[in-house]
Amino acid sequence: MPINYYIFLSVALFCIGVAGVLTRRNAIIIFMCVELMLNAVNLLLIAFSKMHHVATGVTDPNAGINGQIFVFFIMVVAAAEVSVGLAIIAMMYRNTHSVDINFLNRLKH
Amino acid sequence: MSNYVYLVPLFPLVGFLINGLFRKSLSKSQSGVIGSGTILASFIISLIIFFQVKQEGFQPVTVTLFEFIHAGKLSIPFSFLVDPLSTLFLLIITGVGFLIHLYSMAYMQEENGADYAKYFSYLNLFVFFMLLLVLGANYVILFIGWEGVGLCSYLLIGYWFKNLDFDNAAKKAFIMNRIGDLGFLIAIFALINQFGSVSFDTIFQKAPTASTGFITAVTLLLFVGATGKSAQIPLYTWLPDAMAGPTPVSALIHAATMVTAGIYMIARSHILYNLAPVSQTVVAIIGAATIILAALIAVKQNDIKKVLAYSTVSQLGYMFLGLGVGAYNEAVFHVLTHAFFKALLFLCAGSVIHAMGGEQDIRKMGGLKKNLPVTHITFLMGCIAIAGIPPFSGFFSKDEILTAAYARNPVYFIIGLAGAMITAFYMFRLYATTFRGTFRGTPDQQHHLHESPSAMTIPLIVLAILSVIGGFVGIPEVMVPNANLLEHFLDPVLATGVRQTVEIPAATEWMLMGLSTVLALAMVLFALYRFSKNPELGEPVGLGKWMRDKFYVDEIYDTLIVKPINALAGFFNRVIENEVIDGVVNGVGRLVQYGGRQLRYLQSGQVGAYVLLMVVGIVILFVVQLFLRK
Amino acid sequence: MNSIITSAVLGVIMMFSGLFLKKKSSIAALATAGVFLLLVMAVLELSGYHFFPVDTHNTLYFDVFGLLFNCIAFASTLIYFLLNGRDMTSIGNYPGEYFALVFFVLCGISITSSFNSLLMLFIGIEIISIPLYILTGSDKRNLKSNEASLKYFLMGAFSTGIMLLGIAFLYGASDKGSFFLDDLVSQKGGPSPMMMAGLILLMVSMAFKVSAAPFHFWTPDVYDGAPAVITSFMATVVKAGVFIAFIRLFYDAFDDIKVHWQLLVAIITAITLFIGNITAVFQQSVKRMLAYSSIAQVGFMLFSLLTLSNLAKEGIILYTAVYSLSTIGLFAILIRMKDYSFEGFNGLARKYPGVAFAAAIFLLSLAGIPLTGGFLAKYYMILAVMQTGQWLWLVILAMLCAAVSVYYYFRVIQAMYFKEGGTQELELSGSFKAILIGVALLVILLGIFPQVLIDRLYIIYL
Amino acid sequence: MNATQLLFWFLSVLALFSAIMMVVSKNPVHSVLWLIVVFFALSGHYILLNAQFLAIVNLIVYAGAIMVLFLFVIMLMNLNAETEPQKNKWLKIAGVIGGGSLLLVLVAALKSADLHNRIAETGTGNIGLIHNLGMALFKEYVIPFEISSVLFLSAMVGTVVIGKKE
Amino acid sequence: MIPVLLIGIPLLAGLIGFSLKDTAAKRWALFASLLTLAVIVTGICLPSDSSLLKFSTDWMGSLNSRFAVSLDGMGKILCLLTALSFPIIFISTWNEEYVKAKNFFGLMLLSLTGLLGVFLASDALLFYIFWELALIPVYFLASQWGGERRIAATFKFFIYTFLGSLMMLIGLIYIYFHTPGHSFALTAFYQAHLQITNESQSWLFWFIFVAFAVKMPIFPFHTWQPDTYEQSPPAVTMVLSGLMVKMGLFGILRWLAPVLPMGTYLWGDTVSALCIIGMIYASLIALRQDDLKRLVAYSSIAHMGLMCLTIFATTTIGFQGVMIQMFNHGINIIGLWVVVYLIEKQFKTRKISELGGLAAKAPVLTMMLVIIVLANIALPLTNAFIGEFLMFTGIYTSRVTNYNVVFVVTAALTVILSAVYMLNMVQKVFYGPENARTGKAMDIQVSEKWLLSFIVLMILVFGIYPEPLIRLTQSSVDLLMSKMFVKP
Repeated sequence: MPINYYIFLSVALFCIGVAGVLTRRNAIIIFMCVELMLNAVNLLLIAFSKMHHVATGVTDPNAGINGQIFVFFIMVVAAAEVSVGLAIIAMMYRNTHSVDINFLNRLKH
Repeated sequence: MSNYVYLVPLFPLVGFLINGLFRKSLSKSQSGVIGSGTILASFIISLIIFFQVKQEGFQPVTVTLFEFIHAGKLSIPFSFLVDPLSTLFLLIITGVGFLIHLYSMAYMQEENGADYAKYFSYLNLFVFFMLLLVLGANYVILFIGWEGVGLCSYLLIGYWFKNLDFDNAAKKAFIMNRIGDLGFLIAIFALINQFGSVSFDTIFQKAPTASTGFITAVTLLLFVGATGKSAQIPLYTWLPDAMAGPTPVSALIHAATMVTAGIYMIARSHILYNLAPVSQTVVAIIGAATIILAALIAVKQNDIKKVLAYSTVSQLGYMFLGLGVGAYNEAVFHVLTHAFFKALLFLCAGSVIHAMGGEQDIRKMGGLKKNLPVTHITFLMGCIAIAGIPPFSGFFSKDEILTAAYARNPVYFIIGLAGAMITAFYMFRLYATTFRGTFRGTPDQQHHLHESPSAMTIPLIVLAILSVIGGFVGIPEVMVPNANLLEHFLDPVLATGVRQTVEIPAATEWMLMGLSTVLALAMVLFALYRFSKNPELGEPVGLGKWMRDKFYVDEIYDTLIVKPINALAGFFNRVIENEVIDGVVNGVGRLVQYGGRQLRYLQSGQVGAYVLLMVVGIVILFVVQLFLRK
Repeated sequence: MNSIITSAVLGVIMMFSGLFLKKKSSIAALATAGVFLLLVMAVLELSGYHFFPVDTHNTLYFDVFGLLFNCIAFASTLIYFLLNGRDMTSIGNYPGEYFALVFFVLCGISITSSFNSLLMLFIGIEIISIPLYILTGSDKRNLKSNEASLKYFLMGAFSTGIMLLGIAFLYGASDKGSFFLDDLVSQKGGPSPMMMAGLILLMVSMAFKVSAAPFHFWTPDVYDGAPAVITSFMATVVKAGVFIAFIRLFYDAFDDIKVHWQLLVAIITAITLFIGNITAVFQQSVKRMLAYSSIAQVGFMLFSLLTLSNLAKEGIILYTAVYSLSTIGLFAILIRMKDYSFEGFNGLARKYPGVAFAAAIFLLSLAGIPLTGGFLAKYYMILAVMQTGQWLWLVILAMLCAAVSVYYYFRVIQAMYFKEGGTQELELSGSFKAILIGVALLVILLGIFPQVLIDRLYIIYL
Repeated sequence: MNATQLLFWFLSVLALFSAIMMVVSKNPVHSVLWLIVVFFALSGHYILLNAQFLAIVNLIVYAGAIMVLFLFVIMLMNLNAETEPQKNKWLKIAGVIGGGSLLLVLVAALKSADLHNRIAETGTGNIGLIHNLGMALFKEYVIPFEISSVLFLSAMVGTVVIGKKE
Repeated sequence: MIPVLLIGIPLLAGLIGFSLKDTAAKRWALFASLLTLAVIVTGICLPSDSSLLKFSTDWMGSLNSRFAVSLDGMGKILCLLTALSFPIIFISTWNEEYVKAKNFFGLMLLSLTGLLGVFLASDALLFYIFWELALIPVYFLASQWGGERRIAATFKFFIYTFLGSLMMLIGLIYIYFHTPGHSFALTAFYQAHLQITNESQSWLFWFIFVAFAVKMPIFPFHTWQPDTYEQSPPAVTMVLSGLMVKMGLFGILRWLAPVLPMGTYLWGDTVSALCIIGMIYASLIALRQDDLKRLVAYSSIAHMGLMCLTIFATTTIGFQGVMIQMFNHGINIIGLWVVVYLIEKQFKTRKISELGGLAAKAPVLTMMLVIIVLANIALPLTNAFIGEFLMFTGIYTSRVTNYNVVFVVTAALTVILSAVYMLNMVQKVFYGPENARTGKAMDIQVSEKWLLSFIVLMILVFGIYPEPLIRLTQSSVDLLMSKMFVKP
């Protein structure tokens, strides 16, 4: 497939994630939207990895593998982030019984 | 001896320092003696110098004391010039000065010790500066003396500083002088710019090379200085107010010496003036106008010193008229005679005031000739002298000026003649009101009436004699040929350069003399007749009121100059300074604060808004980048 | 490599310190000793002693610039621990863990100061960020702390997404399909649109991390909400560390195509300077003011990014050092105060002249007054920009902003010295004061002899 | 259009649709479920791109572990009801516009990219196999791999610090 | 070595001062300032080519900045003024009680350091640093020990000057990059203009000039000054107006006019016009001031305007005048401040309207004041006359402007105005009848008499025999002229 298709697909997914972050006010959903953004990037990276492999795979059989490795690391980090993030949200919920970010306005100006 | 000329100003300076620094510890007689003695010493040296200068073949001597200012190519030495002109002035200053010092010793007796010493120290300082003025070999030294005498005048007018009116008068004198000085100063700058020097000899030597326009400008500027110092229109109003000072001061500074500095300066610069006919005309016109204006005002004044003050202004006008028509000798001659009789008149006035216990209003005097015989006689002589009755000194000097004026333009002569008539009139009005008739003061004053002590009368007598005979040093050519000693003496200085006097026939000259004498006599008699028995005591009306109120010149100045400046200053202070300039400065500060307060609201606390703004930021960066690429 | 491994190990040690050390003070002491060790390791590494000769396959690259910065970061942390180690332990119930997280952050900083691959940059940034999310929320019962933590986390995660998209684009656009900095820019022709897109996104995410406007919005809230002792660390060592990563990234990867992105950096710089300084003016709390001031300072630091010259490198080293020292010093005092408002500082000089003196020096340094290091730091930045002969408007803006900054910094000085007030009682030990004054003198020293630090950049033992 | 292409389009549309649904669902649980659908669709793409290992990992880690975690949290907090009050309408519109314009500028920036000859070939290559990935990971990328343990450690410590009830 | 001592002595003394007892600090400060004076006098006595007058050592290698200090004619006269003023200031305010006196005197000595440093530095960066260093202690001094509105007033002053110096910094750096071999050395700066186009000089001029203009201050950058003077403690006011304003003039003479001769030439008329507007404006405002300090402050603005105007006329005579007038103005205005201080100390007011009739009770004070006032209005035989005369002559003979006569005439109007407001002040404060407040006035004490006598003596001596001052600065004037652009 032309790489452009993947690019636009990923960008579209990414922007849906962004729009989600912007429109929702539930912290968990926002966080999920961020995960969507990360996955869009993952898809893009894998597509690029493939693209590079196609381009230079003749000389270097492992060409493009670094993109996949990177995706692997993204997943790792995402997992870590999720654990921390959910812990923070849970802590917040324990204290305020809400995950609505609109109530996060003690700190301003 | 000429090389020791610096001793002349040195003595008064020493006197000033001693009296000034040790005024608390000196007794009155000590400070009086020091004050007068130093002037006497100067006078003696001046005399010696005079006799040296008088000898045939004397060449002017420049005595350089030290390098005063030296910057780049400009070099201004602190040097004195000894020539006939300066020598003559030395004599006037130290001679009359000494007499007035002597007089002051008695006159100021009522002051306490420290103030007494202060008075003499100021007086000595004045003499010092006056001597600098006339001795200076360049315009800067002249200017030092010029401003210095102004300062002393300021200090002495405000001598009784507790009276705020006196202080105002002092301030006014200083400031009006400063206005004139400014013109002088700018003239000096212009001369430096043109000639690269301020020395008289250099400038006069190079003067013909300069353009007429330049010379005219410089001479006019110098004349502005002279109008300030010598109380000419438009800067004359300070002089009558200056009568606030002790009367001997008025005699010395505001009659005999300082106010003639302008004449000295212009006479000194006559080479420049000769090159600038326009300036000469201006000088003559101003002088003539001043004669009439001041004389008219004098007619209706009732303060004995004010009358004399306006008379001084008027007489100075004669001198300027003389200068304006190129009669430098004659002007200087008038300076000399005027110094005698005007000092005399002032001192007499002082004697009267002294006797009257401080009263200066002539309406409250009258019939003083019985009680003050010496004063009366001497005052009368002064009056005759100033009125121009031959053979008193004033006649010679005034008539020589008038003759010269006639030679230039008969209109000048007519104005001068009219002035002379008015002069005779108001002087004898003053004389008659004061000394004739009956006493109109309080009984208490009458009880105290007495002749002044001899320390005061001796100077009166000396000056009276000089007023009478002083004119003989300058007998006109038509009367006795080659008898004009003064002209002979001064010619080496004043006859240089281009002279533009027109010779007039001897017969005409005689006729002019006769005319002025007759008219003056007529006015004298009219005034005596008019005022001896029925002095004018009421409020004047019509023109008389205008004259009494000095034609409202002070008020006009106040309205046209002082008040607008004050208003402008107030406007600057209140509005421009505080609201506009500082307002802008503070406004910037407030704007920043306001910006800070408003920008804070961007920080709304909402995560959604933050992310939105971030996205907007990203979009903007992309847009910029897209545009940048194209 | 010394510092990365040492800090990671120290982090693990601190994790378990709570098990065998019961007293909070001994935990703090251990941490202080640990960071001292770390500093020694870093200095040794800088001097050419590498204890862990690991083949990093080019993912890391140790140069003097990064190593010197490590030393600065660790030294700052050492001072920070010395001054505030005790306060750290009293945030909550997990003193050991807090220190462990700090060490992990330091590990992340060591990585970001020596990365050579976008992968390492990403991991490094995350290693820095994740502990910080937690530290920010470590005052668990304080709602502000919670809120700050959640805000920080959500926005941090978002920016991670931006960063990854940028990295993906760069990867896609690179000729060889590589994450190594040297390979990112295509050698043939100009930068491709995709590369520029990636660059911008990466720039944005880094700007977010260093809190450059308009991506700074998390900063005031998080700095304000976090426990002051954590803010101190975040605003100084961490921010400097990320900034060094920023510089490294652009210096090593995008220096050749400067002309294409300089304007963007200039815009960011201008907005940062403007917003940071202007918003700081009206703050009522010193803590929040310092948050904005840190934004404003980043505006100046961004000059080095704009130019990427040797001068800029020298300057940024000095800047990070001076800025960290000054801010740590100020926060050290602030932490001990109960009232963070400006009024809280009233009359401090009367009661604690030494402390007030030190605070004044720090504030003067932040304001960029000569003879303090802050002046020379700003001076280097200006010099670097002026060297390019461009961006004069930016310099003027910066100067105007510097004048504005004087306003809010001097408010504190005024409060301390010229205003009367019932000063709060502060718990200040003798050693605290001594160290504080020592730090102040150090700031002055750097202002007079910056060569002490800068010459180090050119002594290479590698 | 061959099967691969067909599959590509299907998965793409599915992913986009599910993503939008995730964002617009009012019920958080539904959102989670739609997100899982997205992940499945993406895994399908991975397989098309011969990234088999990642496809599986994506399913196991993301769809399996992470999303379950999300689900648990949502359940625990009892957010399954449509509790979320409506956000300010304007902010919502602004959000959509913001996301839309970001899309717009990204597309605009990339559309001129000269990539038409670059192809991500589907169905070939073996770099995505676990063997190759493992070799790369433990040889060239051993350092990042080890270092990511620090990340995990800190996340672990952090979760404990934050999550533990005091 | 002399310059190093000049900077080092007050610096060390100041630092030591902070650790002394409050009671000892005063004596210590006086001692240190006298020591400094001794050093500068030694420096003046040395031949001008003596190697002791220069010092240079490596400093910031990577910035091409050296610690280079030297003492030339202009430096000598200003250092002499500074070193002379500080003992006068200390003695005149000897009885003033300061809270935390040690800090006060320590800061005073630090400001002395800064001032001397500014006058000595021959490296641009060093100059800038000293420039700021002189400002900081003064800010603290004024804010800590000043009047009621001190904090706001001095803060405005600080931000104002700080902003100005930042602009200067931009200018200096720009020049730095155009010097041969990128150096901050003064000599290199003097060559920089060869590589800077006229257009660049033209805008660059303002960057640097603003700093100096604020410092002097030149209209319309002056509004900080009256407030600051009013609110500062007397000693600080003296430092500010006697010495710190000279930094602005010095800055132009050393770091602006010869460095950017073309820029100076191009903007000469504009700046001159500003100076003149400022002179007249300030003089007029001075007419309306009721506060002695504000009066003196505005009069100072007018005087500074004249000096600045003269600089832009670019003539040997004018420069000579400025150089000696910098010294003379410092002496005179400090004298004036001393008198104002003595009045305020005794009567607890500075309002002219609340005073009056002091002359009868305090004749010595009156005499001293009158002489100082006369010096201020540049009466002949006082020192200021020499300066003003040369300056006006310089302006008049200027070849770089076509408006020289206009400038002279308008500027000279202030000669009249200054007489008006100064004599008004003398009259209202000293003459006239006494009032309740001044009825029990005492004359000044013996020490104060001696101090004022000293000032008066200087006024008169340098008014009668200014040659020493002129000789001292001649070489600087020549050097300056050689660097300037002068229309043939």
